[in-house]
Amino acid sequence: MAIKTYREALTEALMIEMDRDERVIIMGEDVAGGAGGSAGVRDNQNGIFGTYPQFHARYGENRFIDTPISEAAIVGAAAGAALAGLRPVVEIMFADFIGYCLDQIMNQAAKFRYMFGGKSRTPMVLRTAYGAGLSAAAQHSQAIYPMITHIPGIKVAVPSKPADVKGLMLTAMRDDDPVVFFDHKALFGVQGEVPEGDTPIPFGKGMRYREGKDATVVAIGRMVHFSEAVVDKLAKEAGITCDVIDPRTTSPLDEDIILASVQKTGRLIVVDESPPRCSVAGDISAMVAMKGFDFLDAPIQMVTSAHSPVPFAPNLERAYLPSGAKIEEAIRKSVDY
Amino acid sequence: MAIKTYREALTEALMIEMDRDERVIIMGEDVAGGAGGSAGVRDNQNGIFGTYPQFHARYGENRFIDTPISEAAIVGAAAGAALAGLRPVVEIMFADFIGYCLDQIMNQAAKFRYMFGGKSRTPMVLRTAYGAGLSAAAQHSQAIYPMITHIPGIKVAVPSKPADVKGLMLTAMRDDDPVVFFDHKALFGVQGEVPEGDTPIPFGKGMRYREGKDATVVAIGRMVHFSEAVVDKLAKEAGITCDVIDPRTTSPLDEDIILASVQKTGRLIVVDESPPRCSVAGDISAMVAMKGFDFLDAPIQMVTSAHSPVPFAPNLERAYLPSGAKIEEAIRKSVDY
Amino acid sequence: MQLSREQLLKAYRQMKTIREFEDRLHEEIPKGLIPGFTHLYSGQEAIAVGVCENLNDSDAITSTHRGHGHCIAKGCDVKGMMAEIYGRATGLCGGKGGSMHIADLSKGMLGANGIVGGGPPLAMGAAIAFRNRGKGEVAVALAGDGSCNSGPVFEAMNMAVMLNLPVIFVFENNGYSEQTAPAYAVGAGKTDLVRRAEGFGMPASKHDGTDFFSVYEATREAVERARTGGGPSAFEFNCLRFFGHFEGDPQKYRIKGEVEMARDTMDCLKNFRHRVTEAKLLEGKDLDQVDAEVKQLIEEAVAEAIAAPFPPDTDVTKNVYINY
Amino acid sequence: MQLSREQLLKAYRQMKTIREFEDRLHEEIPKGLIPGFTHLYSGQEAIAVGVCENLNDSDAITSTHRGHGHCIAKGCDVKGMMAEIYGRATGLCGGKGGSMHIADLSKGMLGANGIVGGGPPLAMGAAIAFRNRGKGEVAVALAGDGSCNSGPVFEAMNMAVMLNLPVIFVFENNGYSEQTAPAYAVGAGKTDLVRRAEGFGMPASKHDGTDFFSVYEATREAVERARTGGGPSAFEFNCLRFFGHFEGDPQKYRIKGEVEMARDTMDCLKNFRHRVTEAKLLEGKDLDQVDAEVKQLIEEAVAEAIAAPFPPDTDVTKNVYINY
Ligand SMILES: Cc1ncc(C[n+]2csc(CCOP(=O)(O)OP(=O)(O)O)c2C)c(N)n1
Ligand SMILES: Cc1ncc(C[n+]2csc(CCOP(=O)(O)OP(=O)(O)O)c2C)c(N)n1
Ligand SMILES: [Mg+2]
Ligand SMILES: [Mg+2]
Repeated sequence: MAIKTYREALTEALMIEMDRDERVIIMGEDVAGGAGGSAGVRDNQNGIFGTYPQFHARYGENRFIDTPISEAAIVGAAAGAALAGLRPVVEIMFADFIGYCLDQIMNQAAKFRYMFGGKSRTPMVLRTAYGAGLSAAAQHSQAIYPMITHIPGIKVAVPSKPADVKGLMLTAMRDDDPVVFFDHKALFGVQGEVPEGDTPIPFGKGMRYREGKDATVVAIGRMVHFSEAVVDKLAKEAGITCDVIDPRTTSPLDEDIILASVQKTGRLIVVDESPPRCSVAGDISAMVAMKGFDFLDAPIQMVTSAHSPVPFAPNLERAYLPSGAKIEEAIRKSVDY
Repeated sequence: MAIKTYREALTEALMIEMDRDERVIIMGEDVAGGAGGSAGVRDNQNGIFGTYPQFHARYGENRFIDTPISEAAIVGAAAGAALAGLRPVVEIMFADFIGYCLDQIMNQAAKFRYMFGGKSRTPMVLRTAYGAGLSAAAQHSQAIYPMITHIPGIKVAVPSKPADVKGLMLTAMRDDDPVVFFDHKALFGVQGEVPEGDTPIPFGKGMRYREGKDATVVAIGRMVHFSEAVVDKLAKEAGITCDVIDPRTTSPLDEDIILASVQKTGRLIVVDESPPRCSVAGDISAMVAMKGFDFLDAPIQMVTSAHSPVPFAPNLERAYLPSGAKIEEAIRKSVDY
Repeated sequence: MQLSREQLLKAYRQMKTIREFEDRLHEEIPKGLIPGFTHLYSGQEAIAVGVCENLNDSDAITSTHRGHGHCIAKGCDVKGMMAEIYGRATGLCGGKGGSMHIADLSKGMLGANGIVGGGPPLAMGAAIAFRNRGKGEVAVALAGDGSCNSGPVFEAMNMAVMLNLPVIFVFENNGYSEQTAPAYAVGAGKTDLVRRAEGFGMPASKHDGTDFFSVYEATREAVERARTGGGPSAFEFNCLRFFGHFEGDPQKYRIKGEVEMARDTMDCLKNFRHRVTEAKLLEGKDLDQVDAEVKQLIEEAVAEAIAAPFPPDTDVTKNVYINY
Repeated sequence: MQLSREQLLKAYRQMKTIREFEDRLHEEIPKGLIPGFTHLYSGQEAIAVGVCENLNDSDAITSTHRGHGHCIAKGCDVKGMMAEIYGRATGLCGGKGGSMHIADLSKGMLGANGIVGGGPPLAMGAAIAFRNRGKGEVAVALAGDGSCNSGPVFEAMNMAVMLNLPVIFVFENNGYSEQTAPAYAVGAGKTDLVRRAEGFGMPASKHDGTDFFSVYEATREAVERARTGGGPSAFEFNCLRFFGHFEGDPQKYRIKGEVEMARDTMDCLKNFRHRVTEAKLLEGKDLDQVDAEVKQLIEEAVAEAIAAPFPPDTDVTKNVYINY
């Protein structure tokens, strides 16, 4: 397997499907960029995060569409285009901007299939960059996937590894239900092994990235990387070994892989970049407290961001986020219980 | 204490504060109604849910403002007016429409105080009717308070009883932080004792509506009424007694009253009208699994709506919602464990 | 353009079916068998039909909370609609949608929509699909005067102009959004829907929404233009709704006699009958015949709906990808 | 209206302070001490200053992600701003906001805003407060050409007209929204911001945004009208930004020489200097004196910011009502 970045893996999935199925289109603000600009140059930045190398040249104006700053109309258009037979991938540049298009996600795309008695499909993917760590401050750093996970009818992917980005994006683009796909903006440059070819990964199947016996660490998105580092350190330094499980999609959620691990270890730590209330950390903890209660030998530990907006100053942002130290403390607390 | 409806209690709170503080204004679609209409009659329906009897006549055009159908602008305007010294109460007719104004809640109002280093206040209340039970179908029935509870910087009230509506609304209107206030649309006609006069109820203080020893039932909004009925029945028919606790505000959450009760009973059932994922039911369950683990003698039981949009047909809507039967089953399961 | 006898009869039948459907619901609703909120379209029939008679099944429309007329005009099965409104298993959405969510994708009816302003972005998106497909299909957003104060509607208009899409924005100005008149809500009368749409850079015009022929002709031209790459346009069609905003609306905001006046002078069915019989295009008895057939159809629709079963309770978790 | 010597010097000082502030940030950012994303205002100074010289502390403005110029023009403390951009405890927001969230309520500066289109509804709401207070205060929304495709901005314009509010919408057309020109995004050039705003029912006009005097005069009239109950208005002010969208933008979408041309012929500082010295309103040395003072101020601001402490880690949970 080749080593690729998270960004490259994403691009690969998008290209496989754009090449394979002409119903797939991509829309978003400055996805090509340069429209109407004095230089007449498109594909000049390949998308804000560099995820679309020469897509305009390759797929043309009709399939790779620069939009105005109109999040509601863009997502509404994707839903409408999906009803009319396309399979749109729509980019909302920062996940925070979902505040402008929640209706189109929650009340339109998510509900059509059910509300229309199963007679419609809404195959669309909303991809968006989330997360803190770049001092992008309160309105450009949020990890709002819990709010979207709450919504029945929407599937939610929050990949941590390059291979997962590729595999889950392929699945997302082929799904007949709407998917919201959260890329962590601090992960685009992260490298990992990515299988060649057409390698979709099913939704609702988690992955165990470390194996151990003392505790189960469930982590989401970028927190998988944070957790792996801590778990490796604890194994080396303290002989404490943990499962590290990444659900990969928060909806549908792979309950089985989590419950099986907790059954083995008796201890659960959930690491989630969102603030604590009504979070995915809480969601998974509650599921285990209901369905895996008998397995538990210790209180569940949740490690989340602070219940505050994301602060700007780098030290405050570090204090806001889950850290290696906080994760280690939670694991030790659980294991020492 | 006088017996009043939930609707009357709400009106009373609004009037106390409108009379007392001229910085308070109310804005919303058809709050007065009839603007520009051929009859020239205002206050003709006293608001869609009859909550504003003759408010236009009493408070005038400048303080009781009919708006266009522009949810984003209305809530943004409330936030801006709050920054500029007013204390707006803004009505979003159905909670579902928050899809149109989430940005103004999440990225604007919720964040100003923190983002501006504590140097601003945003005293505003967004009041909105939520909930299923009236066959209003998928886009007019949702209980989306978990999504709002997730957002740091916003306080969230979900009153169940007339007295609570009055007391919490008074507090909401006097708070310097933004509050989202969820009224259940099927409760407006429900009656209860309401204290006279100026009787604010602090946020973050739950209420125990039944006292028992076998289990703790925590319920939100309309589910408090469902739970009380079941608990009364079980006490009579089966000698099973339960605490019924209503947190009244989901943010801040009164963790103490819940933990103290679970410490006593050893069993927790959470009843929440929202769908299950990243719900308040999950949130409270996780909190107890973390902070009250040692108190628990049985798996936590969550009773929520189905993970689906709200269906239209009355029988399907009943099957969607928590019911007395489902709550009873959960309590019995917990107690029999 | 001269319409054929068949076309005229079809148009009349469609309008009459809507009127009869709605008038009958108005009678049935107080009986208590119809769940939820219902918004009736009586008085606006010429708009839905005038527009949709220019469309094929492969063209798409989006609709509103007041969607029955749009559905019928676009060819949805009337009995399936009635059963849906009664919440029955035989309904077009299996009882899951109800009055505000009737859809039939096979007829290009992309759904009634309980969210004001929900439709136009969807129609604009469908128009992207149509542009890409290149077969000359068009999308029409039917929306109210009140919806035209909603941000997503403006955004959709801009994006339609920007991408030169085959989409038509039809604003039905029925005098009110709930209880509020456009003279207040649309810039306090300092502008109107047409000037606004023009501000977005597309041709827009205002027409009598109670005259089938003027609606039909105006839209025909715009549809033709859209089919051939000429881009979007917008219309304001004026009318008055004959009933309240929703069934049960006390309507104190309307002056006494307003509805009577509208029924007298702004009734598209009366106007149509007068016009076609005066011009000897059809005879009164042709239309009477349609009236009778429609009455019969609605009669059957109600009877069959009431006789139909509710969906099984287990349907609650069907058609959502997973249940927890 | 003839401006006094003091007014002219003040206007020049304000514009120069913005230019110097931004040009210095452009130098400092590559050094790595400034966290996050920064959007510079150089080239647009005449707009912020031309508008704000008509306002008092009790008037309000809302701003954008490109907010430094607006903040300075509205009287925010320059050193507090610089410290904020460096994320320091001495910053105007205690290091919690950063470049995109500078605010000073005591100066009527309701916040830079990282959400495009975030400001106009807030300004319109502040105008409700002002209308109710009855003291003649006005609110101004400063927003970009790109923001003017965002639904909430349209909604705010309609609501402002409808309620006849003392609010002014200032659209700074700096040639781009990120990499996209309004010739594409604003109705593909089939309309413009002025026609759109007019469509909402308010007076609107377009002026040279690189000429302080034309901005000042145009806004003066509108502010006067708004103060006396005359309602909202809108402006498009044209200019070009001298730097990229954000610091680090490779700017391949701009033709070579575009910025040089703009710096040559569209530089509000050069134009101002030329005009006032030609007309003998001020002498070159008066302006040179200002230049020197401003340079010194910015020098100190940077030095003090770099020397200032970061906020204590415990601040993370301060100023949110509760922590879990
Ligand atoms: C986003 C949203 N806001 C408010 C409502 C409540 N509502 C339903 S219909 C309506 C009035 C719509 O007026 P108009 O667009 O003129 O349509 P009409 O009812 O006249 O057909 C309102 C405010 C809604 N359904 N959706
Ligand atoms: C709601 C939202 N969508 C997208 C963005 C990303 N974004 C930041 S600035 C910008 C362009 C804004 O253009 P314009 O309004 O012309 O302002 P300018 O940058 O030219 O000052 C975009 C798309 C954002 N911050 N907020
Ligand atoms: Mg209307
Ligand atoms: Mg711009």
